[in-house]
Amino acid sequence: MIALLIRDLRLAFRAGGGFGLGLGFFLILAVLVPLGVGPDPQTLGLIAPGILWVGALLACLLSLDRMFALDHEDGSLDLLATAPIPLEGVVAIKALAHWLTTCLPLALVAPVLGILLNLPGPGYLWLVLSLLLGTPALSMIGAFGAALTVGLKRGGLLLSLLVLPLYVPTLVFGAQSVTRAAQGLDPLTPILLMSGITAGSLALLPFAAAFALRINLR
Amino acid sequence: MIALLIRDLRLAFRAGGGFGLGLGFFLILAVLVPLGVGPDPQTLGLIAPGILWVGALLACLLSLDRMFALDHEDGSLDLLATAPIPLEGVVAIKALAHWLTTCLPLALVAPVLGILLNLPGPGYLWLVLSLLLGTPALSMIGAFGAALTVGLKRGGLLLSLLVLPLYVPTLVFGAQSVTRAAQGLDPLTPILLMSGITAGSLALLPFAAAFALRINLR
Amino acid sequence: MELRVSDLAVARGGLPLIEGLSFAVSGGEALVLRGPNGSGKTTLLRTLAGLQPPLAGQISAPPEQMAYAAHADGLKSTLTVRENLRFWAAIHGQNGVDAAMAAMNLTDLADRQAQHLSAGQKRRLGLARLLVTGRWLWVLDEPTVSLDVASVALFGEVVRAHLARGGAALLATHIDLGLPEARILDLGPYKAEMPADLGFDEAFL
Amino acid sequence: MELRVSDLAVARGGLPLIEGLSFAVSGGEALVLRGPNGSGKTTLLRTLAGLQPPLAGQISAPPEQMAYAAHADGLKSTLTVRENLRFWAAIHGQNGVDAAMAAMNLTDLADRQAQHLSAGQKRRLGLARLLVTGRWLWVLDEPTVSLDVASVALFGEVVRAHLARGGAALLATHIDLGLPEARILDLGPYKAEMPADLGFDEAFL
Amino acid sequence: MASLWEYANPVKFMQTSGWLMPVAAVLAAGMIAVGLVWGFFLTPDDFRQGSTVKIIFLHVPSALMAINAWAMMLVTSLIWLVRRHHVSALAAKAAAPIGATMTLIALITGAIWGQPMWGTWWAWDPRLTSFLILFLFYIGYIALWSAIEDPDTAADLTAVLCLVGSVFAVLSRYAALFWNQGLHQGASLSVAPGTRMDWSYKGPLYLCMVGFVMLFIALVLAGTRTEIRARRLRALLTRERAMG
Amino acid sequence: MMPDLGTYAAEVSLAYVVSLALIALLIGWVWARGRRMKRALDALETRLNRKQNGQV
Ligand code: HEM
Ligand SMILES: Nc1ncnc2c1ncn2[C@@H]1O[C@H](COP(=O)(O)OP(=O)(O)OP(=O)(O)O)[C@@H](O)[C@H]1O
Ligand SMILES: Nc1ncnc2c1ncn2[C@@H]1O[C@H](COP(=O)(O)OP(=O)(O)OP(=O)(O)O)[C@@H](O)[C@H]1O
Ligand SMILES: [Mg+2]
Ligand SMILES: [Mg+2]
Repeated sequence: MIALLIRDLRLAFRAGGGFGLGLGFFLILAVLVPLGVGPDPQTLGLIAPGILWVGALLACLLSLDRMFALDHEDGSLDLLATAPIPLEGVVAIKALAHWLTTCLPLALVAPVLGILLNLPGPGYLWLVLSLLLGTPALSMIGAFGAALTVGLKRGGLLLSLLVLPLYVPTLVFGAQSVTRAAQGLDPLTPILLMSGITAGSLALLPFAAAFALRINLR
Repeated sequence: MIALLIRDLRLAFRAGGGFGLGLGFFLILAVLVPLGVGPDPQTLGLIAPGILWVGALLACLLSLDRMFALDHEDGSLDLLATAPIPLEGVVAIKALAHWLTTCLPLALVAPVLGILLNLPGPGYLWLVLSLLLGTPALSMIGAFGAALTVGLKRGGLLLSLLVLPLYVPTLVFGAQSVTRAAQGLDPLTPILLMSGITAGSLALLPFAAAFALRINLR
Repeated sequence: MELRVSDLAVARGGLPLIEGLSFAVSGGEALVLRGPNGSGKTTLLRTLAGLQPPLAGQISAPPEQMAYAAHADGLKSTLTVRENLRFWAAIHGQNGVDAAMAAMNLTDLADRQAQHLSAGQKRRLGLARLLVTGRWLWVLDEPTVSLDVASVALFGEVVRAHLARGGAALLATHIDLGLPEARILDLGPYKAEMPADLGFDEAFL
Repeated sequence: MELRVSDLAVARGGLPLIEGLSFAVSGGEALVLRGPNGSGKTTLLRTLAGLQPPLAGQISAPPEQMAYAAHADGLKSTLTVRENLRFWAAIHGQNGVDAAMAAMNLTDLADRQAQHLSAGQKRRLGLARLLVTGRWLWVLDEPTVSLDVASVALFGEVVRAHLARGGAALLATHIDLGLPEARILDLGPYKAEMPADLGFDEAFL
Repeated sequence: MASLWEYANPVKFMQTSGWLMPVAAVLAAGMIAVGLVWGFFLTPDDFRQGSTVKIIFLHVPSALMAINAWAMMLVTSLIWLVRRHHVSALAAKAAAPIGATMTLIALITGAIWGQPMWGTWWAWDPRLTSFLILFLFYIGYIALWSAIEDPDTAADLTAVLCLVGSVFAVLSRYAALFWNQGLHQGASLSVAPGTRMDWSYKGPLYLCMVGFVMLFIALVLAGTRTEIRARRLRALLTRERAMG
Repeated sequence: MMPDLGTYAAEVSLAYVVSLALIALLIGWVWARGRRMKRALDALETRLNRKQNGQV
């Protein structure tokens, strides 16, 4: 299991492995939105929490695209399925590797982009906190979606279609907590609800994803 | 050449080929942004043109991901490169197929999403027009980016990173024209500039992309 | 240690391919499966390895005792030869990466990334993986594809050593494996017959 | 119609593999390249097909006259056998899809999607593609991998018919192709020597 | 009495649905026609909403069916996963486009109603938002069905998606409620007994609601019959090809 | 016969037209697909039967 985690991390850090690209996407989105929307700081500050959360979500989404697909193509997934580790564990480890390589850096770099988007002062702390607590759910839900679409050519966009509605509650609570904090209101309720979703996803979705994987290998 | 176009369109329409998924992504983005930003119609109307353009751009971007990668993986690209049609033509046709299957539907469905985002009345016509005139550039630039990243595993995000800066001028002029139209100003200047970019990209980028492909095959 | 397959039927894409197949392989034996293209060798091996359910019949050994090697090698192209092997060894809780590389003549290539290997070198690496699974039953699909004569001989020795250790091997192939002592099983006689009359229920498979 | 290669050197990943290779193949002839794994057969064939530049030497025939078939078959998995062939025929401005399918015994599979073919059936389709390129020089990398005995014979006949029409073939392989009349060229003697001392300039190559 | 599971047998199902489907269809046609004509031509205008109140006869039944279709898919998916009756999976597949259309009708009639009532086509009201998300779930579900080649694989994967999706759809509903208090009517008008809605509205509304249920049943039965035939067609074709 | 819909005539009739059109489309799609499938299946079954009888 740990070997799998190490391998996935190593693959991500190797050339072409995709580490840092989620970050790049996040950064570019934070740049594009002001370009599209216009430079008025008032407006930008208003929409900053929402845009940052949506951006983090999309960056995360894009990079989970091929979480299992690459392993499927080169036959590793067949071999992992016949290896002496439970497929549920494989899924959980893959989600963890995804979170470590994609979501964690996003959460850490988000405050910098908050400055670009003119996020009001009290929002910063809660932005990082809500991303840290919310993105594990994104990785895990994404792993489930990736498991569903693993056998398909160009499954990438179908994956987005399946996964994005599942991201809605996390997004709403996460963005709400930041918005409320930015407006000086109490951000605790939404963040607790969001953590509940994260906990539930982590507990249940590995089984659903492993089931989907087994079906797809058949 | 026509055979290639037909094949690509057919592949796109086959199960799992990805037709309509760009649309789905666009739709979902238009839903997510209000969920993140909050339901106030005033704010939404203000940012609608920018968000819609950014959304169209991202939907386009995601689906060009594997424009050449799939052909590379299964060896078709090697064979196409040795076939009696110019690689420039291959690139142009691939970009055209991408535009037809992804960008054209985006432009046509954009007004509906405009309603969701509370886009002010005069914006609708110019939204469609600017998308129709601007997206060919997006497809062509995307083809160039896809050609650059074709040999890489998980090139998807690197591709985004390379292509997004190239998309900036198109985005700025496109979104500007819609914003101006929505505010009752004259949208003609930005749209003309954007059309110029489109024309230039279509004329020059096939050569750059074919060059990149040749290098990557080596 | 024995694999006993009785009255097995397998299907692919809703189509029965093999029916009524029974055979046994015990420790120290190698069994070569032969059959024309599309006769269902790959499907059969995948079924044995537990990757798809059989249509009917029993398989005595659980998938946990088998090491399966398919048409694709399961290599990560950006990892080196050693890293690839080490990963699979760790997954199976085994050591012996160096011995495996030595056995398949990969020691010189140990630090080369898998994407920079030739077709035959990749295959050798794929076969070296078997040595670090620590499983007694090898289930191999066309293992010597792309191998040159020397490597085929090397492979033959590796299999023989595995058999000598009490292991067993089940191999599908069209070409000569350099294993004259292996029993050969032709799948021809087990080709599935189409049922003459299709009831509405059955047509659902 | 002749392919004449003189003093060719090829490199892969910055490493010279073959040096000083000269040979000629003219219409009606087949030449089989042999060499151990990693000796540079694939690299050589890719160079001839114009996919990578040679390090040195001349190749008399331009890539436009060659039909190249690599380890990968260039098939679209969601297109049927017929659609795949038709596409390549259209690209090369040729007809004869049905004849090609008949020649490689694919007529029964004509409407099957490529992803539902077995390994050998895929390969047969990949080879049928050669017949719709209308090119006289076939450059084939391990063409009979995964083929059963009957299909290898079929392939032999197809190549023979191509030679009889005045075509030529250049094949890399480790196994028997069923073409006893083909000349054999062993790449062993042309293995590139490492230059003893690398000047700073050369080390850039 | 025969067990309910007997109807999971394709032959039995084809026999039963063969007569059940037309009956449901006739009932649906009759009830919807009467209900809508009654509602459109014979009801008075509301003192506050004017004639727009007539939209309710389409809006509420379609909204009802949009949710119930998903509920039915959830149940049939579970049955497929647990008991592996093919008819059950195919019924879920057949219900999806119908549910999606119903969702779309609810959304569109709501949007048209919103224009005179709230002065906007669309507002991010929680109920409207949850419906939009429901629509997305339908689209994803249909897309997954059509993307997967093998029917059993597709049935399994879409069933899992349906289960997980249901949980998240409910979560989204609560998220949306938390996020925005909203403009939409509560369930005060028709559901709660003894409220201010007059029988002149209730009559056609109930008729239309039952009519839509019948319409749904008829369409699901027809769709399932089609899917069963498609499945059999596929199986026969494979076998024919194999026999040569 | 047409009732007086007042100021909202356009909205109300639009709602009815669009909804009925969508329902009609749905019914048409289900029906057409059903018929296509039934035809294809019948054709195949007769063909298979003929083949089988021919062989026997
Ligand atoms: C555009 C999106 C809309 C959607 C998705 C939507 C959704 C729904 C749903 C799901 C119901 C059934 C709930 C229940 O029976 O409790 C419903 C009922 C209803 N809706 Fe809407 N609605 C929309 C817009 C509107 C608008 C604009 C109005 C009018 C101002 C409206 C008025 C009503 C009324 C009066 C009911 C009946 C409530 C009751 O059951 O007593 N809706 N709607
Ligand atoms: N995914 C699939 N869906 C439907 N049919 C398939 C699929 N894959 C293979 N088949 C068919 O199943 C049959 C058996 O395939 P299989 O791969 O088991 O054959 P094989 O004996 O391994 O052949 P080969 O020697 O060519 O590898 C073939 O006729 C093939 O066309
Ligand atoms: N992308 C690459 N980068 C660097 N070196 C490579 C690359 N691909 C192959 N090589 C090396 O180049 C050499 C020649 O490879 P090539 O594929 O031409 O061999 P081959 O004769 O076709 O072997 P085989 O019979 O195994 O297919 C090998 O030693 C291989 O390790
Ligand atoms: Mg096989
Ligand atoms: Mg080679």
